[in-house]
Amino acid sequence: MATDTEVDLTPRLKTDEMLINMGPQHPATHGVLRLILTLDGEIVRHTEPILGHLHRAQEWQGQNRTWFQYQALIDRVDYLSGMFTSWAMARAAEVVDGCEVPERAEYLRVMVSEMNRITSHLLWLGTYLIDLGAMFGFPFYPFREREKLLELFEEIAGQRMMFNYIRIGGVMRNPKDAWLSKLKRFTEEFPDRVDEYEAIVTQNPIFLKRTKGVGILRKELGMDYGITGPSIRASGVNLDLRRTKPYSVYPKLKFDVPLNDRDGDTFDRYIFRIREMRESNEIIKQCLDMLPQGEISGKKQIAGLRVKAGEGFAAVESPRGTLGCYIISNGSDRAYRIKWRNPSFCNLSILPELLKNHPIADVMAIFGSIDVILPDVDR
Amino acid sequence: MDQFEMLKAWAETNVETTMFYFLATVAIPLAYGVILDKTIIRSGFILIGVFGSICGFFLLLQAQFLALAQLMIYAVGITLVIVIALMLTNPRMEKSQLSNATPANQLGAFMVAVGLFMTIYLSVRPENWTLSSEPLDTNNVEVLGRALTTDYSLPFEFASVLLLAALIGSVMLAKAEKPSKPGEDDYEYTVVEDGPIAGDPRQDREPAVSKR
Amino acid sequence: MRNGAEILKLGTLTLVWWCIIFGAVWAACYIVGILIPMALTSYESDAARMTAETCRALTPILSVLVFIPINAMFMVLFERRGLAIFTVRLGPNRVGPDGYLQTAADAVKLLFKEDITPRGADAFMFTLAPIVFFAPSIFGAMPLLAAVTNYHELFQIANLPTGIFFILAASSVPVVGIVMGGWASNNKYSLVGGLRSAAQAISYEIPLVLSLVTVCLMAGTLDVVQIAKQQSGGILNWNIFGGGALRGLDQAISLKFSSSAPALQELSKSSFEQVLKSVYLEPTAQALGLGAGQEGLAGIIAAFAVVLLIGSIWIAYGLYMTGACAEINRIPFDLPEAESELVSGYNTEYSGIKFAIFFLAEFTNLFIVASIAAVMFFGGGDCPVPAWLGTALGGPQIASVINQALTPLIEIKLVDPPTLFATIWVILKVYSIVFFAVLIRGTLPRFRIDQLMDFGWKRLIPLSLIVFVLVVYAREFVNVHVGT
Amino acid sequence: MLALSLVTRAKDSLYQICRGLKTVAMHTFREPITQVYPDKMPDTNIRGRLALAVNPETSEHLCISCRQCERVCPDKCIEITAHKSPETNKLELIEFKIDHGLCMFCGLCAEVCPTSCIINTNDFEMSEYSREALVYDLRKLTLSQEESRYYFDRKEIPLPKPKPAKAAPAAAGAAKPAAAGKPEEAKSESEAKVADAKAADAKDAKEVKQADEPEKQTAAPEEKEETENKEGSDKSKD
Repeated sequence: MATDTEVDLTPRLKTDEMLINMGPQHPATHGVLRLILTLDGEIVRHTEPILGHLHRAQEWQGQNRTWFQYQALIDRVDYLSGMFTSWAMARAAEVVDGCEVPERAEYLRVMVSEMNRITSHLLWLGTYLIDLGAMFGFPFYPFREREKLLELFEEIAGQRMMFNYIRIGGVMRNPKDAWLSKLKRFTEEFPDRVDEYEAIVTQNPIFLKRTKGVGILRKELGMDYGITGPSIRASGVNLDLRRTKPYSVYPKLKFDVPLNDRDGDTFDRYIFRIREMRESNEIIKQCLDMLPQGEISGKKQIAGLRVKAGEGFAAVESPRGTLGCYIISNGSDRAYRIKWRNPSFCNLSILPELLKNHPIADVMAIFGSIDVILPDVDR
Repeated sequence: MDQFEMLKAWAETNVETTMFYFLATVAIPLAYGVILDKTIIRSGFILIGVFGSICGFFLLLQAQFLALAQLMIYAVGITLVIVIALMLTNPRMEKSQLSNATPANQLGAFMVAVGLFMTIYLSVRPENWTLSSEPLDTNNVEVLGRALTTDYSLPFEFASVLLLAALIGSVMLAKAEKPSKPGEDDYEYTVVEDGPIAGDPRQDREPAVSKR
Repeated sequence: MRNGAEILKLGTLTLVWWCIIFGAVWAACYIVGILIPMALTSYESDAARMTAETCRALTPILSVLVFIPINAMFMVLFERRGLAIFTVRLGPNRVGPDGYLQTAADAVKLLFKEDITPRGADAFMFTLAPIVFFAPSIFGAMPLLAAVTNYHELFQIANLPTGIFFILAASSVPVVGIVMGGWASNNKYSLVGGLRSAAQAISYEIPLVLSLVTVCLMAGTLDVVQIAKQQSGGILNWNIFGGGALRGLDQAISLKFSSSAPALQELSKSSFEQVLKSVYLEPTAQALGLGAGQEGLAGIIAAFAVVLLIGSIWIAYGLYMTGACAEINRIPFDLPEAESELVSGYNTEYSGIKFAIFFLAEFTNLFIVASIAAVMFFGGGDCPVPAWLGTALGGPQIASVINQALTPLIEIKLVDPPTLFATIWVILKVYSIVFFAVLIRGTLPRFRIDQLMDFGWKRLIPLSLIVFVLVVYAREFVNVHVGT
Repeated sequence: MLALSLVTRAKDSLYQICRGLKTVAMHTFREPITQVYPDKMPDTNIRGRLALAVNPETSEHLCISCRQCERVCPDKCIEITAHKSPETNKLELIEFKIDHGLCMFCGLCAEVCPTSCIINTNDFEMSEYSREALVYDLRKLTLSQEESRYYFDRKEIPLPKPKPAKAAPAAAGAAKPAAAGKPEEAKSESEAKVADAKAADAKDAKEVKQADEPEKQTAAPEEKEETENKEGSDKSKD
C-alpha cells in the first residue's frame, strides 16, 4: 500500500518554470492568502505566502478599546473559534488581575469552547473536502451538524459566531435548562453523524490516495517551526495544553488526546481532527453531568471594567493550536499592550516546506490540512 | 418520376463536386496558414483544421472508417501532442532561431520544397487512376480488416514496429536527464530549511546551506 | 420516507420537463418531417418533391438542435435538485413554479451577460474554442438518434454503418476546444486546465474505446442501429447480460410459460431442458470438439463461459462509465476545471454566451455518454420486460388498449407507437444513468492528476485489454448475437 | 500474488466507494434541513437590530439620556443628542441615532443600559439601498408598545416601573409620533435602581456604573455640565 501511494516526483524533463499567483482571489485559499508558486510543470518548487490582506490591527485596537469593548472585538480574530480567543484573553486578564473564576463558569467555558471546537472542525472538514474536490455532496453534512451547534450558540450567547460570551472573570449568561437538554441530545446523536462522515470519507480510496503520504510533516521540523494543535499531534508531538499545561477544569475531565506514533501526513491530520471531535463530544457530555450550580462571574461585567496593573500570559488549546495572549495592564480600563500568539500564523509558516516538490493539486490538500484561518494569521 | 430521379442524381454528383471544392478551398489556405502563422501554437491548431478537411476528403471517397480514424488519431490525438509539445518548448528560443535564418538558408529550404513537390507530382502524374462510380461496400471496416491482416500484413507490422521505436525513443528521451544527486535537482531558488526565508527569491539567491 | 415530498417534487419536475422537451422536439419533427412534406406532395412539381425530401432529410438534425439546449437546461436543474436531495437541502425553488424555470432564467442571464475577451487573449481562438467544444456533441448525437427511435424511417437517415466509431470520433474532438480555450485565454490556470484536459482525454479514450469495442465484438457490427436491434426482446437479451448469452434461458422460460396446461407440463419440462441443451451445450461441445458422452463437461464449460462473459461485460461497463466520466470531465475526474486548484480551469476567463456554450456542451456530453451506455449496454429503446413476462402481465392487452386510444392520432401520423415507447424507455434508462452520475458527483472527491494518469494507464487500460481477451474467448462457447 | 493483491484491493476500493455512495443515497430519505427563509421567518435568538423600547404598560420612552451606550459602543455608532430641560433641570432626549452600517451587534449597549431601553431585537433584515438609510433615527428606532412587550417577555426583562406622571412637556417634543413621544428624564439613578428589579447581570452593571460614574466623568467630562446639543461629543473623547 505504502509503495503504491508514494509518488515519484523527481523531475525528468527540464522545462521552463512558471510563476503562478494563487490568490488572494483564488477560491480555495480560505480567504485572502496569496501564494506565489513557482511551478516546474505541475510540481511546486517554491512557495511564497504573502500575508496581510486582512490585517486589522487587532493588537493596536486592544490598546485603544476598553476591556469591555475589546472583548466584543476579539471574537473576530479567529472567527471560527471565537470562544477560544475570548477565553485566551479572559484568562490572560485573570492572570494579571488575579480574580477568581467561579466553578460553574469554568464548566460553562469548557463546554462552550468544546462545542466551538466541534463547529470549527466541522467547518474544516466540509471545506477540506471541497478542497479535495468533493464539491457538491459531502460538505453539506458537517454543516448540518454545525448548524445545530450554532443555534445553541445563538440561544446562549445571542450570536452564531461572534459570541462575546466568555468574559473576564466568568461568562456572560447562564444557560437555561432547555438549552442544556438540547445540548445533551446533540451529544448523544453526534457520534453517529461522525460515523456517517467516516463511512463516506475515511476509507474512500480516492481520498486515501489524495491524502496518504502527502505533505508529511516531520516531527522535528514541526517543532522547529512552532506548529501546534492537531497538526503537530498528528506528527506525534504530545502538545495539548489541556493535558500538558492543564487549565480550567480540564484536569477533572476524562478525555484522550490522540497522539500519532509517526510523522503525520495529510490523512493523519484529517483523522486526528475527527478523533478530536469525538473527544470534545465526550468532554461536553461530562461537563453536562458535572455542571455545578453557582455564580457565573467572579468579576463585575461593566463598562468601566478594570484589570490590576501587571503583566501576564495565558494560552488555551484552540482548534488550530496554542492560542496565547500576553497582556500588560497599567491598571486603567484598557490594556497597555496586548500581544497575541496565533496558531494559524505559526502553522502557516510551515507551508513552503510542506509544499516543496508536491504537485499543484496537492497545494490545496496540504494547505487545507493545516487548517489556517486568515484573520487569525493577519490579525 | 424520371425527371425526379435525374434531378436527384444531378444533385448528388454536384453536391459531391461542390463539397470537394469546398474542402479544397478550406484545406489549402489552412495548410498555408500552418506554415505562415507567426504564433506556432496557432499553427498547431490550424493543423487540426487541415486534418479535419482531409477527413472530409476521405468521407467523400466513401472511406468512412479511414475518415473517422483520421479525425480521431491525427486531428485530435497527434496534433494535440504536437501542440502540447510546442507549448512546453521555449518560444524565445524559437524566435532567436528564426531570426538566425540567413537568405542562404531560406533559399535552401525553398529549393528543397520545390524539389519535393516536383518529385511527388512527377510520380503521381503518370499513374493510371481507374475511375469507378460504383460505391464501395458500406461495411468497409471489414474490407480494411481483411486487407490489413492478409495482403498488407507485413507493412502493417512494419508500421507497428515504427510506433514501437517511437515509444521507446520517447521513453529514452524522458529518462535521459536524470538528476545525478538527490540534492542537485532542487530548485535553485529554493531556500533550504536552515536558511532564512528570503523575501524575493530572485534577488537574494542563496546557495544551499545544508541538508538534513 | 420522511423526504417524500421532495422526491415527489423532483419526479413531477422531471415529468413536466420531459413533456416540454419531447413536446418541442416532437412538434419540430412533425412539422418539418411530416406536415410540410405532406403538404408539398400535393404539388406535382419536382421542386416541391425536392423540398419535401430535403425537409425529411433535415429532420434528424433539427430534432437534435431543438433537443440539446432544452435538455441541457433540464439536466442542470435535474442535477441541482438531485444533489439537493442527497444533501438534505431543497435546491433551487424560487424561479417559476417550484423552481422549474431556474435554469431557463440562468440561461437568459448568461445570454445577456457581457461577453468579455481578456486582454492579450487570442480573440479568434478564444471565440472558436466553445464552438469546437460544442459542435461535435450535435454530430455525436445523430447515430444515437437513429438507434433509439426504434428504427423510425424518418430518423434512419442519420444512421451510419460506422455508427459507434463516428460517435467516438466526434466525442474526441471537444478536447481540442478545451486546449484551444485554455491556451487562448492567456491565463496560466486556463492553460494548465487545458493541458490537463488533453492528457486526460487522450489517456481515458483508450479504455473507453476498448470497452465499447468489446461490445462491438459481441455484436459483430459497428452500426448502433444494428446493435440496438440485436438486443430487442427483454432484459435478458441486453448486452449487459451477455448480449444473448442468456437467450437460451429466455427461450426456455418462455416455452415453459407458453404451455400452461397441466397435461403439457411434462412435455414442456423436457422441452425446457432440450432448449437449454441446444442453446448452451451443443455449441460448446462443438467448439471444444467434445463427444456425446461428455455433456457434463460441456455444461460446466458453458456455464462458466456465460458467467465469465457476463462478468466481463459488467467490468466493461464499469470501464466505460469511468472512461466516460473522465472524457466529459465530471467528478471524480473534473481536473480540467478543478475549482480548488485551477480556479475554474479552462473556462476561467469565459463569460456570457461563450461560457453558456461550454456549460451546455458539458451537460450534452453527459447525456450523450449516458445514451451510448443505454444503446450499447442496455438495449436502446427496448422494453426491459421479456415477452413471456409481458404476456403474463397482460402486456398485449395494455398495448392494444393504448393503440386503440392512439389510433386517430396514428392515422394522421401524429404518433408512432413504437417510437413513442422506445423513446420513453430510452429516456428512463438514460436518466437513470445520469442520476447515478449525480450520485457519484455528490460523493467522491477528485483525483490528483498524476494519480489519474496512473489509474488510467496502469489499471484501466490493462483491465480493458483483459476484458477484451476474456470476451473473445468466452463468446466462442456461448451463443451471442453473432451466432444467432 | 501481485495480481491477487490487486484484485483484493480493487474489490476493497469498490466496496468502500459503494459504502460512501450508499450513505449519500440514504440521505435521500431524510428531511431537508433548509429553512425556506423569506416564506417562513426563522425563530432566532439573535442579537439583531438595535431598538429603543418603551414601557409596555404606559408607552413611556425609557431612555434617560445617560449616554452609557454611546460611551461603551466599540464602533461609536450611537449618537445621542440631549439637553437639560430648563424647567425640570433634567436631561431630555432630543435625538437618538444609531448607524447600523457601523454597528457590529456586540450587544454591549444593551448590557449597560440601566433602564433596559436599548435592546437587541431579533430582527435582522435591514437591507437598504443607501448607506445613509442605515442610520436610524429616534422615530425608526423606537418600538411600539406591543413590540416592546414582546421583547420584554422574550428576553425575560422585568417590566420597568411606570414613572410618576409629569406635567407634560410631551407636546413640546416636536413632530414625533405618539409612540416616540418625548422621553422623560428618569429620576435619580438610585431611585431607578430600586424601582427596577433587574436581572442579575443588568443589576450588576447598574450598581457598578454608579460607583464608576466619577471616574468616567474624567474621561468624558461633558455629561452633566453641558446642557446644549452636543454634536461633537465623540470628538471630546480622545
